[in-house]
Amino acid sequence: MKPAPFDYHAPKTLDEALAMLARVAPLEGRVLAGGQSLVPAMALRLAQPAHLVDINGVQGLDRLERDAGDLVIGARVRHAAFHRRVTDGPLGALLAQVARHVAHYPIRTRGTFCGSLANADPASEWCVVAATLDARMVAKSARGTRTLSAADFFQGAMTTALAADELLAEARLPELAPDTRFGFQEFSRRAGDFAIAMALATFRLEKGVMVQARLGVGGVEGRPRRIPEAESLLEGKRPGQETFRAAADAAARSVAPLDDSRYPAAYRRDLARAMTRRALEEAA
Amino acid sequence: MKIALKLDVNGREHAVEVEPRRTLADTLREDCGQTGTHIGCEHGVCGACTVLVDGEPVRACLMFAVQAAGRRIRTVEGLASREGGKETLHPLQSAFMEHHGLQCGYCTPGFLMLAAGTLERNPDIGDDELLEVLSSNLCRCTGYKNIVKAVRAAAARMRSRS
Amino acid sequence: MEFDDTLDVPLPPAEAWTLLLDIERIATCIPGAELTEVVDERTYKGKVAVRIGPVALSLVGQARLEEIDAERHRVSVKAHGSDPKGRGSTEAMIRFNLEPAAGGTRVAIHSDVKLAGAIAQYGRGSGMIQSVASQLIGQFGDNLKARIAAGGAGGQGAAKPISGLTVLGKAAWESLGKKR
Amino acid sequence: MKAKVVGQPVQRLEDLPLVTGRGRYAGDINFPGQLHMRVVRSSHAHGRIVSVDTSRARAAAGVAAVWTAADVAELRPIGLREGPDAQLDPYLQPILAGKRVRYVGEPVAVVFAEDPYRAEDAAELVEIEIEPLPPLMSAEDAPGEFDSERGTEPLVIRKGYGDVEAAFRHAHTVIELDLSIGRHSGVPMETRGAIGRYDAARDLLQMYGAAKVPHRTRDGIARVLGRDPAKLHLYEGHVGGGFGVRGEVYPEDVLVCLGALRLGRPVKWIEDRYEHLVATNHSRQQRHHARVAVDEQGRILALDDRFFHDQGAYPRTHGARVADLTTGMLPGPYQMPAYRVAAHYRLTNKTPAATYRSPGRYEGTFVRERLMDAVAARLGIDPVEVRRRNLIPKSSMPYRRELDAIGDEVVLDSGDYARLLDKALAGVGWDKLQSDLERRRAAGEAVGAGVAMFLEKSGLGPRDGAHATVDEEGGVEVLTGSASLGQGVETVMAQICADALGVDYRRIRVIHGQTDRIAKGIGAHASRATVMTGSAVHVAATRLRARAIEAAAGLMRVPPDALDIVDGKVVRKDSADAISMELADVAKSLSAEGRGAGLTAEGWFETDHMNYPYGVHIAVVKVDRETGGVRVERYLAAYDVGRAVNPMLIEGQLDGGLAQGLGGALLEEFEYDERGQPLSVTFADYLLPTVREMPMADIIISEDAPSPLNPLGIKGAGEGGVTAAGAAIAAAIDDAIGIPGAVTRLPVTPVRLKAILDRAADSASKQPPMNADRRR
Repeated sequence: MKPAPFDYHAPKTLDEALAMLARVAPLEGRVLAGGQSLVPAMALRLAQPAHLVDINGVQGLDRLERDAGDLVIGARVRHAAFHRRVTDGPLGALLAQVARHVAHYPIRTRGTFCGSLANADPASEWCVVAATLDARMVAKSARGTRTLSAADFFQGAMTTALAADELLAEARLPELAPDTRFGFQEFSRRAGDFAIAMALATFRLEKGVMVQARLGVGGVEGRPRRIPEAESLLEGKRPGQETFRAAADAAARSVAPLDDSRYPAAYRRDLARAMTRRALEEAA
Repeated sequence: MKIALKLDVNGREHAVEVEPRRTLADTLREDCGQTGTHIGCEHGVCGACTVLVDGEPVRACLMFAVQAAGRRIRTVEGLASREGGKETLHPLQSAFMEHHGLQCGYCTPGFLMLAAGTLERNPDIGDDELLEVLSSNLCRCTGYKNIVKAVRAAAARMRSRS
Repeated sequence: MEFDDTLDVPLPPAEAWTLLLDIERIATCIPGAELTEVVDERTYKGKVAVRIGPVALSLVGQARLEEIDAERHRVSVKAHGSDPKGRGSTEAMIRFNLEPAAGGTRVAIHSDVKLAGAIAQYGRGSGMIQSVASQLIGQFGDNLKARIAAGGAGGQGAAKPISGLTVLGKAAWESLGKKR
Repeated sequence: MKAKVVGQPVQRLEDLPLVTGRGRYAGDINFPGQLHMRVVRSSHAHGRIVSVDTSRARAAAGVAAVWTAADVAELRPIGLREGPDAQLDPYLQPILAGKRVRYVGEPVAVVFAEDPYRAEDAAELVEIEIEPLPPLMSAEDAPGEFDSERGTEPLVIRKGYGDVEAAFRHAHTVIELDLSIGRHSGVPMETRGAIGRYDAARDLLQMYGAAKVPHRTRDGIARVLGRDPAKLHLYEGHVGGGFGVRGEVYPEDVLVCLGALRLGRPVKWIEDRYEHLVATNHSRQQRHHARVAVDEQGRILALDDRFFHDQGAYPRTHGARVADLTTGMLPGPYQMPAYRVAAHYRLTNKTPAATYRSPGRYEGTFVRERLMDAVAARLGIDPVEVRRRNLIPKSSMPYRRELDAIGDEVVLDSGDYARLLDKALAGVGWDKLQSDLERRRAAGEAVGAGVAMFLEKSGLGPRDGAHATVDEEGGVEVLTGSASLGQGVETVMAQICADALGVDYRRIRVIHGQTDRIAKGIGAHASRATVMTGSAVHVAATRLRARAIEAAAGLMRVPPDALDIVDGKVVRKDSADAISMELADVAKSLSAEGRGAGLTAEGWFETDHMNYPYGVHIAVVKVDRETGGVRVERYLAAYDVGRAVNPMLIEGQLDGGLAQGLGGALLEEFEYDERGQPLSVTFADYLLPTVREMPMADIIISEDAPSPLNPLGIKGAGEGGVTAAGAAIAAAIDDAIGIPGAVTRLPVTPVRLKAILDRAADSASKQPPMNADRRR
């Protein structure tokens, strides 16, 4: 289980990195960030990139700060950075809670937030967060910079809108209103395993009713997404078992789950229902 | 094409020449002669190869040696302290022996480094968080009970010292 | 694994049928596909590039038209290919069934894909492979439409691996949805 | 007399090098100029080999050689450990497949290169063309074709006694179950490894990385190579766990040896984890159709079982041992007036299977205990009471069954089964537990408890020997033919020797796993080491003590019976502080006088029967009805080992065994698709329990029934933590969801449990079909 040979490039600046990426992208070149998903795929020789552009030494990509109402997360920011609350208020708390579900501690010390988004594994917790909170992804290449909405960015199982020569330089998460409530629930076989289903719910209460309700589901379909059919059932309603059940049923109805011998579609659908309801209960 | 680099392993510098694809785990074992770091799966799940890089536990099978140049690497061989010819075991090492926290010993270096990286940073770690951290590595012999006992005991000892 | 997809072709069945059997032209519409040799009027050699996340596969092999039923506009294609890097091989039996539909022809595609080797053994893979396969077919349909719209001008996406670059996610997910 | 260490939880002698990174496992062993071997494996489950093209691989950088079946044509296949077997020998696996492949992972070619990376690069260049054949994926399906002459059912094992037919005819109730045990295995944290080396000067072939049964493995490899076993030495270093699968002879062991012989350079092979999961022995998978006849009191009248043993593609070194043990041990701790079993040993296109910790008993205990629970449910008797009514009473010991297991007549040597059951129930506070669970169920929680009882076996004979020697520095060497897989053999042997001889156990060096040091050895398997080798060490150390005292008596001019040995000194019993003599000096004087071999003694132990430890498992689980997830809240394992040499190590054995038992009950399974492609080839897909899935189990080590068959009364303790885990978890889940007999298949995955719950919900919501019939 030894990786196939590749050429290694360790640029120091973003411009060097993008220039290098532009050069090697057509030659099966890839970005190496935390490497916690890529390197296993290489060890199994499923992935055999001819070039790796290691961005771990690139200055400026370790940004983790608030900027114009967003939390900006640079390409080098590791999962472990979120163990402590990175912002006061609900967003920091939400990220800290979700971080505990991301694989295991020694993986979190290497793996990066943006790397998870770019890998777009259906089971990725950060992808659900990005999709649910409508994160914006900033993709840079020698050709320029473009900003993508989560809805456009995530296209399918391990498939994103990123071009081969593009680097996901940073992700921008909108700050949450101080009174935002949230709940995150995930089901996996063992501690730290790939999630089979996840749900993230956020809402605020105004005069006792839910507003700005968001519900995102991950692991169930090929890509994480918000479920408008469920959100609409929450908006303007008082939090309560009945409402939550209705929203959970709507979520279960409207997903088109992945289907494989191990976890049939029907099972993933049931999990989507359970995780949704529990996330809502947790938030309330 | 091999790359020449210097690795700081347990405070000692090792000059090695490796292909970019060579993992840190293989380099520590084969090029630096530090075979205490074990290889159990090579795809980042079992944790037998866990070492500390700049104080943080990482999977040495998921890092390329070229990425470790200039970082401080600590392996199980560097866990005990040595003064003159005398070796003083790390509290974790003694605790694993006292509480029968190992049988075949293959996963032990990984667990020791995982726990060392965690406890040295935070000896006051809560029990639930401790179990979460220990769930990072696999052991096939002990059923974990004695590993947990040993790490708790070592944590207590490290707290009383600090 | 077996799965069904459909795609709509804005041509009457008779024309769609002729187009579908014009392999050398059709090939240019198959995402990531490259026709390398015409063995005989029924047998073709080529390769298909597929990407699932960091896994970029290139399957080299041949496809053969097994049954051609011009009466009922049915054709079945038997294909096999293997990855030169030893990551696996595939055998596929794909049946196309053309039927008149509003706005032209509906092509029902039944795929029976058998994989062997590393690509088949990645436990979490089969679900993802199916979804990517459906993305392929979705994109094939789009290329086909584009080509028809362009009046038979060169199809897009030829010899270009399916990936984040080339998949039109939405279409793919619609076709996924149609499976159930 | 000095305080005894046998029975004390003393610290292990093994640990220091292991916690300081100084262990020497197979992967840590290197020789100058060594080559690295990589095996090229079939990616098809069943097919004809059309061609194997090695030209590109041979031309690759750093490649020394590439072999296919044609290059190893002279090798015999690996034979059965117990010798030739007319029924199974025609089915043995070739070292490299030449005509057919029969499982994904079967070795087809082998590459020797300068380093492991290059070896793997070159292995990718070997082009194997295979014409696929339909794979046979279930042992229950009609047997297919192994080759042109043979089918896929090499043998059927039939055993039994008593009038089964009559029992069923006159039974008050007959219960029939269809039960399946999943395919899982030992999966030690260290993968297999072997280093072959040829010393031309002495015409000596050496293999490092031996484990479990080094002497048997030496003989096995020698047979394949057609070489005199005396010219083949095996060396056991540290071993990263075995659990039954490691240490058997595999094709790779033969290939490193042949490579070293032919290429004139040391050859190193380290299995990677993918290889381990497709190439190292699988185990367990069986499907049982079992019936039991009982009277109105729930007493068993007869057990009738027909099962299909999924052996995988070929017999391995154990032959049919697992199926045979299942048949021999199925009746367990219960009285069973009549018994009939038929084991269909069948080949499928999966990785070959063999023994894994508690072979045949994990499977059989699941079947038997599921039957007991079914009897309880059907007759409305408490599950604990049903077991109590059927247990073999202490007064019947020794208890002879008209049955054999692996050729050994089953005579249960000793036991007080009912007493251990009481201890276990008291240990969990059974009555309070029941009322707590009742309350929680009333509050809507799906919680429940299950009890399972089992019989183990250990101390398989016929004999083992050991040497004990005091050197002139007073150090003691105990030389054994045993093996260490990490379980603490050195400590246990040292404890036994220390008490018998009268020295500090820490002064004792225990040698094991070196075939050039001792001519014979049984290694460490089937919980034999402590019983057989331990008893031999006891005999040797007792003789050594006598020799030392006799020699010292002459030198000290006192009668031998006035002397004792304490802390390595020969002292006078009456006044320990008076004149004494160091064992070292006794040794010196003996060799000075040139008397015999110095201060040394040999001991042999023989037994004609196995002995039978027994146990009780109690599980408490919580089921998540929405996800099918199961959490094990509490677990108790009670085990009677006759006499505990080191309780700390035994508890460790039980804790560790339990983790493996729970893994097989809830998580671990080798899955395949319909084409025979394995789907559990990484640690992300083959799920070992982590600390988070494990309860902090309560362990009761009981010493009620010492074995009369050996001087120390010891019974083996290696397997009792595994045996009843599947059965206890199944019972607890039934109880938690309130559906008796719900669990019929292991492992109980969330998907399967959810399906059970959904089916129950459906049938509850539908009208009973009876009414529907009447309306027609």
